[in-house]
Amino acid sequence: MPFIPHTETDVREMLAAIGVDRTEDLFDEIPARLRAGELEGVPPALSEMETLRLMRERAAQDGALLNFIGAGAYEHHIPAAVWEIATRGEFYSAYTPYQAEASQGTLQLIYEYQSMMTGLTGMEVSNASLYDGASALAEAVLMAVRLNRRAKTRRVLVPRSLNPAWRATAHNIVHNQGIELVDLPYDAATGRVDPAVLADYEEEGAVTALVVPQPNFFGVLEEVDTLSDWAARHGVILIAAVNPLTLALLKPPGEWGETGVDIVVGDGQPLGAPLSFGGPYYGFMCARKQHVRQMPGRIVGRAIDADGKPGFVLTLQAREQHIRRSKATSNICTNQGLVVTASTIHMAILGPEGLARVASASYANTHTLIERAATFGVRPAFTGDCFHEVALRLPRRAGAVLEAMAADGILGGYDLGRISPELDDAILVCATETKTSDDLELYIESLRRALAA
Amino acid sequence: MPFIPHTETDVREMLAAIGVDRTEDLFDEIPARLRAGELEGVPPALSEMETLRLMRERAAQDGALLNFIGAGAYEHHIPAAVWEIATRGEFYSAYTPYQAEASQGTLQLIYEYQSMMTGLTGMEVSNASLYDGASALAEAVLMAVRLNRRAKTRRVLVPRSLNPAWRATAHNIVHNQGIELVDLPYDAATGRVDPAVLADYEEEGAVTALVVPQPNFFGVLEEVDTLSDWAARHGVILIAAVNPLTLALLKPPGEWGETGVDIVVGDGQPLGAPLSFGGPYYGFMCARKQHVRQMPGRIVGRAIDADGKPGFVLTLQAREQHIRRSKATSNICTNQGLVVTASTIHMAILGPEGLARVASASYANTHTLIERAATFGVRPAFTGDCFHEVALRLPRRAGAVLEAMAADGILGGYDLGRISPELDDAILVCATETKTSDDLELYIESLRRALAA
Amino acid sequence: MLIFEHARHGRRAAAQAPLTEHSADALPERFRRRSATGLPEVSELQAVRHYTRLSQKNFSIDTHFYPLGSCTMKYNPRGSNAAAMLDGFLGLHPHTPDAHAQGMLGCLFELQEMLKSVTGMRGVSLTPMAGAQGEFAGVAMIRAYHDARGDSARSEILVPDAAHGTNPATATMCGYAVREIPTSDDGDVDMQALREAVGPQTAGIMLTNPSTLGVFERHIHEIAGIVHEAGGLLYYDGANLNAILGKVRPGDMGFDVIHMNLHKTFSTPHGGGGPGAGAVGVGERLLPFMPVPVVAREEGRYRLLLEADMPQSIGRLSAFMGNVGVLLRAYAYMRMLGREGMQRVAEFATLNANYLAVRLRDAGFTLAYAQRRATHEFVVTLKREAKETGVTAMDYAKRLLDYGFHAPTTYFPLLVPECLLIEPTETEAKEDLDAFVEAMAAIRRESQDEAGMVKGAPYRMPNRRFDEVRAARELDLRWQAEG
Amino acid sequence: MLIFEHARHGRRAAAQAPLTEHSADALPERFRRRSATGLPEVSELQAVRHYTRLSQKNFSIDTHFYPLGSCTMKYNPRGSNAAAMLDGFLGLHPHTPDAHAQGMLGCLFELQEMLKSVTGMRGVSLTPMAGAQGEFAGVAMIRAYHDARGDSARSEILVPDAAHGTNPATATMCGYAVREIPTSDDGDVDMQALREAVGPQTAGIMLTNPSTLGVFERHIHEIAGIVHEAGGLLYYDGANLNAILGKVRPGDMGFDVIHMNLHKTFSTPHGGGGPGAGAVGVGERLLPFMPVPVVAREEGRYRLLLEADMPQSIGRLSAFMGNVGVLLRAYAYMRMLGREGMQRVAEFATLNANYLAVRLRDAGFTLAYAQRRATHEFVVTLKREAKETGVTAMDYAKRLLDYGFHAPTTYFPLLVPECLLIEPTETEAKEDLDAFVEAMAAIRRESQDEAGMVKGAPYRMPNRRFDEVRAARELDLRWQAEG
Repeated sequence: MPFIPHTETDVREMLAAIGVDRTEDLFDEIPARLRAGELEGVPPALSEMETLRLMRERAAQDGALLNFIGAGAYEHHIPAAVWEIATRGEFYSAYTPYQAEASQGTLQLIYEYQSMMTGLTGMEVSNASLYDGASALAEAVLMAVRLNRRAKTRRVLVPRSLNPAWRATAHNIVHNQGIELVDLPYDAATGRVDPAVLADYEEEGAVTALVVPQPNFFGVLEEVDTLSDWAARHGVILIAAVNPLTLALLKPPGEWGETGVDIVVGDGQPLGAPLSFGGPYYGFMCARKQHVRQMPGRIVGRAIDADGKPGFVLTLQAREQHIRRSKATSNICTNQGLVVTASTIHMAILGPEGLARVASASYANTHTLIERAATFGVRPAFTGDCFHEVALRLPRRAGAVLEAMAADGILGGYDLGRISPELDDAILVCATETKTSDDLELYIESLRRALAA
Repeated sequence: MPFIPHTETDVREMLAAIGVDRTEDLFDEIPARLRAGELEGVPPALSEMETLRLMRERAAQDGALLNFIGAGAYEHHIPAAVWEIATRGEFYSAYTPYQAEASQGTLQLIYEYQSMMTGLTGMEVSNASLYDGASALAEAVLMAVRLNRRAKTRRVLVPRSLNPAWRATAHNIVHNQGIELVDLPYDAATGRVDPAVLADYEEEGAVTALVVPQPNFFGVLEEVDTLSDWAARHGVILIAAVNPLTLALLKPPGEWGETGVDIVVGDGQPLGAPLSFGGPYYGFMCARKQHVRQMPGRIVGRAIDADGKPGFVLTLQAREQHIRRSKATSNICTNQGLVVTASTIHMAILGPEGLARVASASYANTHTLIERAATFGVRPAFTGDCFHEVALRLPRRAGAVLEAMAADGILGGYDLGRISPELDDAILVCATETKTSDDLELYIESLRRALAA
Repeated sequence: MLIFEHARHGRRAAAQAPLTEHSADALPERFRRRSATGLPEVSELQAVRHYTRLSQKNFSIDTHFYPLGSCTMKYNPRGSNAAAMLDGFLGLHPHTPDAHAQGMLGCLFELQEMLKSVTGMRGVSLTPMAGAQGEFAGVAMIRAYHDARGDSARSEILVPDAAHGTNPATATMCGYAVREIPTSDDGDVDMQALREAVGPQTAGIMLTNPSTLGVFERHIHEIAGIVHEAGGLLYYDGANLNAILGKVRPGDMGFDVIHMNLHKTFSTPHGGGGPGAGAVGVGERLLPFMPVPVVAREEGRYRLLLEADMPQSIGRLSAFMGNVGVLLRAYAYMRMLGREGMQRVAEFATLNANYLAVRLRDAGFTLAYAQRRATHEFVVTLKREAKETGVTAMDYAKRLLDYGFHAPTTYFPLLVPECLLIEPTETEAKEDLDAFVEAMAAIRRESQDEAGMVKGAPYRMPNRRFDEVRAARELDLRWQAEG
Repeated sequence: MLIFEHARHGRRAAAQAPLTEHSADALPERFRRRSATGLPEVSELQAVRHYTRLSQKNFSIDTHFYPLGSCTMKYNPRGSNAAAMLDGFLGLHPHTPDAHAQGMLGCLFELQEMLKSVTGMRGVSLTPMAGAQGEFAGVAMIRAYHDARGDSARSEILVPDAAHGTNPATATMCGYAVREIPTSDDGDVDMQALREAVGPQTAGIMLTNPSTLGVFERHIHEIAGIVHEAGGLLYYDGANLNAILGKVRPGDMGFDVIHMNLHKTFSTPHGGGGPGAGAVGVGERLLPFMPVPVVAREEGRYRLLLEADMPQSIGRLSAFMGNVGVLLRAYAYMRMLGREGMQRVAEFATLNANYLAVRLRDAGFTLAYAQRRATHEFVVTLKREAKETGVTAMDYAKRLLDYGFHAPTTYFPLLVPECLLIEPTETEAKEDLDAFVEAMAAIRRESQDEAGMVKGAPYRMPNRRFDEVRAARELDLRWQAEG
């Protein structure tokens, strides 16, 4: 009986103490006609050895392609120490830190996490994490609606240069509450939002909030200062959606424009979460301090104990579902604690200089690819400055090119035709610090061959 | 500067405190002409990312062959919990537990290890480990010489059915002290020692000790009771050299014959150490309690502290090199602590029933191979009962057969021609519990094909 | 000491970033950061030592008995972790074409199939990233179903008053009004009240069965009939699925949609608060509405179904397909338990809970529903103790920490005064349950002689009790460099 | 509580062994075990919880500053561990033919080359499994060398009186008599005594440089000349190699053979007492005698050299090729440090030691060799303190534990009364050294006012001081079931 410690003697004594003959008797309140039969969809048990062998085979089955895709999930080196410590039993198998006295490890770590995230984003407060970047954006939209009482409508401007999966997620989560996400076009030449298009939304209370991605889905840098100032001028809540790694070099949302933004969200994946086919990652959310009571999710604060000794507790719980129930700021309960644990250790180990080097190397590698591709006529689809990801325009449909590259063992990019027919000859390519100059050369040669074929 | 925490300010302040200008000045007592130049044999530094990528490539470079070799190192499943706990920093990065109050984790664990090993071998005392089985045998020989004051010579009988690498190791370690290892032949038919050959050594004091392997190098079971009784009758120290996993089913050395043996050694590898190309494993040594003061290596005992609370300490340190120096029982200092840590957790998790199942499955799988091979005329080289390893006699030289099997992705066995020309048509094969019936079938088919070629 | 207090300007873990600086000089000035990030500058050893020591301040399943009601704090197999942490899985980019992700997709497909089997549902989507998101998906599907039928006037979700707070919060997020249904004295839903509440405005009902009171809802079949007859759907909150795993299936009870907490029932780690995984299962009617991606098998190959494949889907709830690493752990766990192990979970969880309940009752404590069978958990009320000695449920909880036990859930369910909700789980041994009873009895004795001492607990933790009111008033939510 | 006390008959971690029982019925009765093995019967969770909690009772580098002299307790990079724990390495059988082990052999060959470079030796064998076995290999090679030349009358090994106990113990194991050479007041070898001791009976000398007194032997060149002239060889004990890594090489100092403690200098883990690795390096004369296996490169392929390839070898010292997993960790560490990182090890280890020595001196403590530069470690003598207050070096050591510092090495080297041998290593930060000085100063203050309290330390550990005499007299070396 895997994971069951009971001996036959234990069972006998326990049944006797309860006063029943068989364990089965303990289920006598369940109507007999509802009782389940054999679970045919579950195979017979495997030992741990068999399970690990099976999963090793599955993990190795498809080989490992040299990856040049970003598009929302970024391959970075994670120090070996990070997950070795994060998976220590005391972090791995602890619950949400409701009993503060027995959870100071997790609580202090989250406090440190909040401090790091506010530092990185240039904001005043951070929560303890949300599920992922996409759903964090949805929560930010809901929060903006709660915050902006001046708005007459529940409309939020979302640029089409934002990751389309994030936009879809946000829509799916907020639309039942009557909130409308309004498409904002990007400039076909630059690949970023032209602030001039905002002129249509300047009427008092016309929109609740504006979402600004940085870098945007195409890797292009938005004119964040202008957009932020527009929002501030028109009483619109500004939600920044950022890749936190890039903030090592990019101006933090707290410093955008004259006033900085109201809310920052993003996906913490680039800060210590392995690609892992899409998760678990974590969403982060930072905001101005004045907005803290409208924030969803857990928040840790420093507190003083009965001996006057400092420590940490979950605070502002009155916002949450287990207290406020149907009036809570969100239904969120469990968040992404273990990934936050890893990410906090990751950020501590990398530090400001390490993070900057990773960001610079990713920037430089992607720009090297751009230069090398230009030698045979492949050029960026957009003229806007990009960071560590670029949309390349190919002389033909991208699908077949990417398949040819996969045959070389290379994931050549994300097929932008998946999001828009007019981009079906474009691929989104990312070369992080994990790529050597040999890797870049392999990429360029593979692309050249695929195009020549 | 990897792993160096010093900032420039730190260095400046520290040099000022010391009263020198440059770190280089701290080396001013070293004669200038001795100073080293550039270390040309060491390549420039890699980051952790680069190092791990390099080593992942190296680790994957040769593929993974389906392994049917034992011959002193046995492939067994190790529960995932074992090394996850053993590599926790508190075990991984602690020193030998000299400061008992700050080392109760390691000390209690070793006490538990000693308890498990004495239980498994049926002996009264165990040390805290030696390097590996082969060198543990050398230490046992030295210990036997110290113990057996009656012997006129320093001769120890070592059967040729013992692992030849162990014999060589023991010789290399003990011969400088004038100790002679005398070859004892095995019976060419049964593959085990014929007790009748001992008649030559019955003169009073003719030999100091007799080594008895169980199972022996050919996987064959020796007539341990008879051999043990012979030794007891003639005042010869009996050293058992055993595979500890097999003791789940085999009679423990403490119960061999009328009296049990004096010393038991073996390699702990089958109890939780991965193959890892030969190490780190650990040697274990158990003995009668009366011999404990002649044991080499560290020993942990239960003790009482100043509050009357029980705990654990290193004990009988007066035997050891840091106290007795040139008169120590051995020069051993560091042993194989971390592997013992893993092994103790491994034994605790498997328990008596788990260990017995692993042993039975290994026994059954090897015997299945024997039966299946017999269907096409390949039979054991020896008639003696074997446990989970068998010498198969092939109709041709083994070398080419094994190469053909390797081309099928199978390590088909250990070429016994490496140890003796008369066995150059024999292979030593082991199928542990890690092998499925499909694996066995692959093996049989590959062998059949290789022989047919 | 905070990690920031170990920092010194210029200190680095130099092996962990590119050794040479790359130039990002082409980055236009207007985009550049000018302020400090505020990240700590520490050595690798300092970080390792700091977080290793921090970890030791936590109670956890791996170190303590943790009978936290409604949370299913059972052993998280290390084998599941090892399986999910294989390089081949960790390195797989989520946009890898299906053709190059067959090993991963095979695991996920089989997980879907196994979950269908244990719940009796027709379809499973693995994508929700936590129980609460699973709840959201479930209620959103109910809404999508009604909308698709043009039955849009349904505006209410019924929720028993014993429910978790996530239930009403979720209904609100889906744009529904919440109507609470009272619980009768025996712990079951008040059937009369239910009948009165149901009507053409009823979109559905959210039920946890066994309920948060630790009892099995005996009228479930009748409830299903009433709600279905009114045109509503039944939502099953899987918080307590561990209690009945393989014994009775939500699909067979009449539920149309369920979420499972894989981090409870299938023993993926709680991780100090996630990541969880809240897979949803649906019956026939809701199949088209499942959130994407879903893994399909077609001619022996696996494929991700996306929005275009499932036009009626409520869509995606995350950028990719949810907490895949968690799903892999659940998959490994289910394979190790196997068919026969599923029922054992329910049996031994129930055995442990009933035994612990009886032992506590015999030690003089009051069970809130003594006339009922406990399921995998049960409620003790300390109302009498609080009245007699002033020692409250919270005081018991804190004092238990000193005895080396994590506290049970306190003050939930809200219906029972001064309550402890106790869930021992199936992976704890009898002698640990016995030791817990001893500790409770010891605290009771202490309460009689030294109530003040008990009310001051804990004493053996890194901290004493905190002033939480002050912490919420004088918010200190981050460290900041001085000056 | 011992693991055995958690056991109950019939309890199992059932996922961890074959699920079905295989028959070994054919095993003849006379070979079968009839008695119990005495192994504990516990659940997987119980084992995980027990050993996780046990681990928390240890001090370690990952949790505490651990300035244990002569042990080089520096940060063990987690990256080295990850590299050595790769499946492809762990699964490799030691009898895998060379052709199928090229990746592994490549790492080991390159490690040999790097070690040659940092030591200035001509050949390296990686096989010794610890420092003491490396010493054995070294002295055995010296003996084999003399024997091969027919120079068999050499019967003595010279060892300074400050040496580690392993040196004389090793000489004995190799059949040599040990002659101790005294140390002069300044910490160097007494040259006059050396000259008198050397003769035709001299097989060699074993030297640790820097010595265990924490100073560099300034006459090393002269010593080499004297011993070589007498026909003896020079053995370098690598215990303190960390102090001079890349700064001065044993080969350049005139040593003929050395061992290295990879678990010190190259930061493989100490593991609570091993596994270590004691690679040996040799000069020209001893090349033929190195222990096998040695990795050779021939035409771009790697091959293990065994006995047949090296007929004059002292042979193998283990069944396979030593502690390979440890060697891989050392390899990873050296690659991460690189050429330029080697010297930094010596520089910052020396900087830390000299700084700490000066700070302690300024705090009023007495350095045993105040007139000398400290190397990577130094000796403090508490003779005066012990005389004045009765508080001994051992008492300081125990009290330091209460302050959260592992104790330095006590009462070694034997030459210095009431000594502490303190080695901070290069991976500790200045502020931790400062904190250590504070703690030492605080203990000194306590010693003046409350000597009895200090002598009773520690108070904050899992145990107080033990009665070791009684433990050695009333031996209790294993748990046994009662009855």
